[in-house]
Amino acid sequence: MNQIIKKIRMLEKKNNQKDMTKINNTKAETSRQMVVLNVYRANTHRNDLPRVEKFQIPVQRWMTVLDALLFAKSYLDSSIAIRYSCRMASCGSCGMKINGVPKLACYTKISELQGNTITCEPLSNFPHIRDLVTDFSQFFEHHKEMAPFIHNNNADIKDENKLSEFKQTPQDVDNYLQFSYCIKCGLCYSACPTVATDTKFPGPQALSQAYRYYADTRDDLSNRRLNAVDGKHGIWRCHFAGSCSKVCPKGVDPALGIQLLRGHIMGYSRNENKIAKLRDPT
Amino acid sequence: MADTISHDLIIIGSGLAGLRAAISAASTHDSLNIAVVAKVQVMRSHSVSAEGGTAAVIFEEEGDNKESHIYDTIKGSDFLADQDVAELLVRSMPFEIYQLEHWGMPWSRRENGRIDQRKFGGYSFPRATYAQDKVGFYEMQTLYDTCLKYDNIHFYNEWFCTSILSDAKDFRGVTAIEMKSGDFVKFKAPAGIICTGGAGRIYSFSTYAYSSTPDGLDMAYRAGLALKDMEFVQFHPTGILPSGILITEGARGEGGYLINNQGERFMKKYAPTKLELASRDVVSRAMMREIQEGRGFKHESGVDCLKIDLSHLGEDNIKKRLAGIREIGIKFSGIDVIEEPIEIRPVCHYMMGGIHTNINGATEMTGLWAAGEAACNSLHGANRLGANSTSECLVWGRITGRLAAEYAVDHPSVSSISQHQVIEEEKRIYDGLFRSRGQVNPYEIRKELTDTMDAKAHIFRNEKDLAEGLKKVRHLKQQAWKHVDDHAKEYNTNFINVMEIDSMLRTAEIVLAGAFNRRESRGAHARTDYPNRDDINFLKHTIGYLTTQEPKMSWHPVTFTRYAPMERKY
Amino acid sequence: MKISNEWVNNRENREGIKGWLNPSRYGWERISYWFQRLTGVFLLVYFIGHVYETSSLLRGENAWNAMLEITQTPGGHIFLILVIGTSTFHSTNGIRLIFTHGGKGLGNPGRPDYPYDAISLNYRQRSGIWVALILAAIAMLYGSAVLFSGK
Amino acid sequence: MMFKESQIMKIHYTTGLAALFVVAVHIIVRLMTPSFSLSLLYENVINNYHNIPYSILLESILILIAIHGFNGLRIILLELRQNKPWEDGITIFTIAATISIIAYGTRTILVANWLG
Ligand SMILES: Cc1cc2nc3c(=O)[nH]c(=O)nc-3n(C[C@H](O)[C@H](O)[C@H](O)COP(=O)(O)OP(=O)(O)OC[C@H]3O[C@@H](n4cnc5c(N)ncnc54)[C@H](O)[C@@H]3O)c2cc1C
Ligand code: HEM
Ligand code: SF4
Ligand code: F3S
Ligand code: FES
Repeated sequence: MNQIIKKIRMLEKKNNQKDMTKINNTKAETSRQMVVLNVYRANTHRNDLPRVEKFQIPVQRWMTVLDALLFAKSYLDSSIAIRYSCRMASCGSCGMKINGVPKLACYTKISELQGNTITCEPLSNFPHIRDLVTDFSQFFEHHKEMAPFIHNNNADIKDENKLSEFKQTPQDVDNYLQFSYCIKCGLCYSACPTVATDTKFPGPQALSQAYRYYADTRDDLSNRRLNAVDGKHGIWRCHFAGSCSKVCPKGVDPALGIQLLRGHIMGYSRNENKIAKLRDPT
Repeated sequence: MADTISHDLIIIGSGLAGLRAAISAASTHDSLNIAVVAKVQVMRSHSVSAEGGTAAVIFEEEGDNKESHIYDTIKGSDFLADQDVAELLVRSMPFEIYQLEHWGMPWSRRENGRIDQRKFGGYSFPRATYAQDKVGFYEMQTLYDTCLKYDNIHFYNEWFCTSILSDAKDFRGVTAIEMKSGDFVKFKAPAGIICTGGAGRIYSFSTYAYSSTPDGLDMAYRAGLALKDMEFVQFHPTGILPSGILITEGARGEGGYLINNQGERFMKKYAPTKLELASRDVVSRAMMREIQEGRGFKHESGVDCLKIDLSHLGEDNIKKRLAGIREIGIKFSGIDVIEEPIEIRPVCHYMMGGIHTNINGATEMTGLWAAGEAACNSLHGANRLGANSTSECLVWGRITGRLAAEYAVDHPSVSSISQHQVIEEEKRIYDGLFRSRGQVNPYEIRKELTDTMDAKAHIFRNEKDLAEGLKKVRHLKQQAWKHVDDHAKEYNTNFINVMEIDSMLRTAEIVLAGAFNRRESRGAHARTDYPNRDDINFLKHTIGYLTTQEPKMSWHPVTFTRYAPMERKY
Repeated sequence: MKISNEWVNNRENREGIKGWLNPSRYGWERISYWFQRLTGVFLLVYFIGHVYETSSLLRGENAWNAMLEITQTPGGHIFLILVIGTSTFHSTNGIRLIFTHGGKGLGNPGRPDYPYDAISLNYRQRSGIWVALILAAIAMLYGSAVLFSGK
Repeated sequence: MMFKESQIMKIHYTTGLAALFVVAVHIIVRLMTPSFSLSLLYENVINNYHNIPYSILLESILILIAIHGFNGLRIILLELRQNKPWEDGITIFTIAATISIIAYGTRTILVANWLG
């Protein structure tokens, strides 16, 4: 036990020495007492002219932009429209443009941002509803177009007495796992330059999901998945601008998925017979 | 007058339970027209936050067996679980694991390609099936994506249900507000399933999503249905400060230590054999003791806490199996768990209670079922074991989905719904809340309410605190807080928040009332003034109905099959 | 279902051409995208002009020389140098894109660790872009040496 | 549809690569002439056109770049606006423009070849 005490004492000392601004080892943190929160306000249904409202927010070290917005909503102006739920970057609700770049509000600490003003605007490339809230119907529709489910005649278990799984080694899983991190937050869709003008382009989220299911050894739709995205406004409208992967908060790297899928369409990458086998139930 | 939308089956809530029910119903009858209505976009339900695992017996050839899972569940519940229900869960679970696997779930695998399992608190065998530490997220994704296969499932993203419509004791539909447009509409359906999840936001320090408010429970409660065992609120040992975000039990399952400011693994005093992997109520109580006896740390926000140490697990292991935890630590606490212990504190995590149902998830209203955390089919009794809740959602999602679908096929068209109820409901929400002229800021009321719950109905309870809590909550209810500043129709989250706060007040009251009446300590309910379990007087479920005055409380028997109550030791 | 879908669709809120023209927020790959497009269009315009220019051959020596006049000015030289630079960049970067568009040189998917830096935006891509830019610069220097001294 | 988009893009990439190759040859040939300004003299240019392999080289540059360039333009225009008239218009425009520029350039090559 003594070892642990020593370790803790040591760490505490280290912590005390650590400059407050260095606690987060990925990005420099800045600490301040107050920030100004600029919030984009408009009710599109009412044809409101967009305006920016300023709120003074007292900050604490751990505060996120979502915390700041909810503070404003609770105590300064309760009519701010905002979408949020999990506050831990797993539901994908709170995407918005923070200082011009698409980010998750609950995943952006105020201390990571420079300057004393923070500007929150709704995601672009999504139809606007009100204030920070945008309409995701088309985005979800694109996802659905990719047939994002396992297609396999054995997908539904018919004989409940003979239960068994498809065999997949950890390596098989790693081939698609990264792409199933996607929380459908839409940040990539908002950042992509093609989506900015092409209304029929499925966007990085949907295309990387097509790869996710393509690369899954349990799925047997292989070539049909490739053909489905090979249209005029399909996968070729991605020019590897990489902005999707840049803004993705979950490390999905949609750009990678898209390029890999394209490799299969072009025949750069062989599509060997990859269907997983059902384990013999014992 | 409100528009009407007709369906054959309406599922309220789109967490694990709701989506599983939708698939189950859709595959029972492909002609059924199914609606999934949720106040969030459907794939954003709170279930995405579940981290650690889903319990099932799948390695019988390696020594696990169903009997043991059943017993662990009942023992975990402090013998308040209905034993036939626990048995149904355990027998149905292996199927769910494999079914999810066939639908694309990225379960973590062993080298030989088989599904892997990890240790979890309160179990005698490692049987938490996991997918890294994002189990709930992957399950939600798998179910949502699979739902897209069915053309007869219609999603209603961001529709807030406000009340249940019924005819005598028959379900007729619900009223709802489409948030995008602000329109008030009624859904008409012969069958319904409530899957609105837990209510943990009635506490301030809570692992729950902001959307986990008790409006679903309250809807049922207002429709005259009973809420059962509401006093049993689970406190999870490890929530980080100050946000309450969860460090999964999987972190202890993988071998993490809980330590106090003496650097001591204090759990050896409280649960000598299972240590950190005793059931959650035991661990949380031990932690509160440590803190009360002055062996806690002080977090910079001023709150007392303890620490969990994972650093000895090694970088590789953490990155592979607890990547999400590491991310949460770095992002929200500024601590990399690979390097140093992280501050944690017991945190409100699960409601064992809910809408009173039978073993099949049927409520007291014909045509209405409830599943998932919103339901109380008495699986968890006085304390739930970790990883059993996602299991419950899957199993009862499937069961209720099938039963409701069959019912809907037999009762195709609904006779017209009572306009009277719709008008009453419009009055309640629009005249009573939206246009009401309160002066007190509703968000202040919410803060006071949740702080009261944290202070008065926490892990250790006593008569005085509970009485004060009840008084306070009733006082808050009386205050002139009912008003909505935001007068727009479209996406009015202020209005939604006010309706949520309204339901929170009523639900908090019944939690406190139940806790007040239960003069014993059982599972998660620990009374300092009645420190022992009292099987003679309280081996029964609490039941509460809404009245115009105080809730009407009564009792309901526990079902026993094979296991006699005995003292719990870990 | 059809309760209120019409009105939201009337404001798409797409970023539009602005999204193409402002590459500064998203790192080097976005700049490369923007530059590839810009140089492509520029080269196409030059190409059309060039085909027209050569056609003057058919109208006799005077017409040809008149055309040459235009390019023999400092402005014309700068234009030619730009053509050299853009075509060098466009081709070099184009070769990189032909590989990456097929998923080559990007690395393999795996389990990214927090903080998630996308592997597809790796150092190879960034150096590819730099190589294209530097080659373009060298070509332009060489071109100007030839053009401005050749007289 | 006549082509799958992947086939068109394969053509786009091959024409790009091939154009790079022939342009390189073209430039090298040019560099072999003693001086840059000399190479632009009317007679020299016309003489070049009398060299059949060199004319073929020029013709292939013309075809490759026309296809590649206008397909590139097609891509950009496709992304700009999405409705049937516009998209059909682009297809027609691309084909027409490619054919006309090839025809126009070929005329120069042929006639210059024939010119004394
Ligand atoms: C952080 C965390 C981690 C957890 N980890 C685990 C774990 O590892 N293993 C485990 O077994 N369990 C775990 N649990 C518990 C488990 O996640 C939940 O009990 C379970 O997900 C509940 O699912 P549900 O389907 O019942 O409800 P939820 O997922 O909460 O869904 C509720 C749904 O109801 C909707 N809704 C609510 N009110 C309304 C209304 N008025 N109108 C319309 N829609 C409404 C919501 O929008 C939502 O869609 C965890 C819980 C938390 C908080
Ligand atoms: C010299 C004459 C050339 C012209 C006029 C030209 C023209 C164009 C145009 C207009 C585009 C469209 C831009 C876009 O899609 O964003 C383009 C794209 C492209 N070009 Fe060229 N190009 C030329 C040479 C080349 C060469 C020599 C190569 C490669 C070796 C090449 C490779 C590419 C590639 C890879 C693209 C990208 C297509 C995409 O992003 O989908 N080009 N070109
Ligand atoms: S790919 Fe990344 S950015 Fe795009 S929706 Fe998914 S999680 Fe969000
Ligand atoms: S930003 Fe868009 S262009 Fe491709 S690489 Fe990503 S989808
Ligand atoms: S609130 Fe869920 S991702 Fe931010």
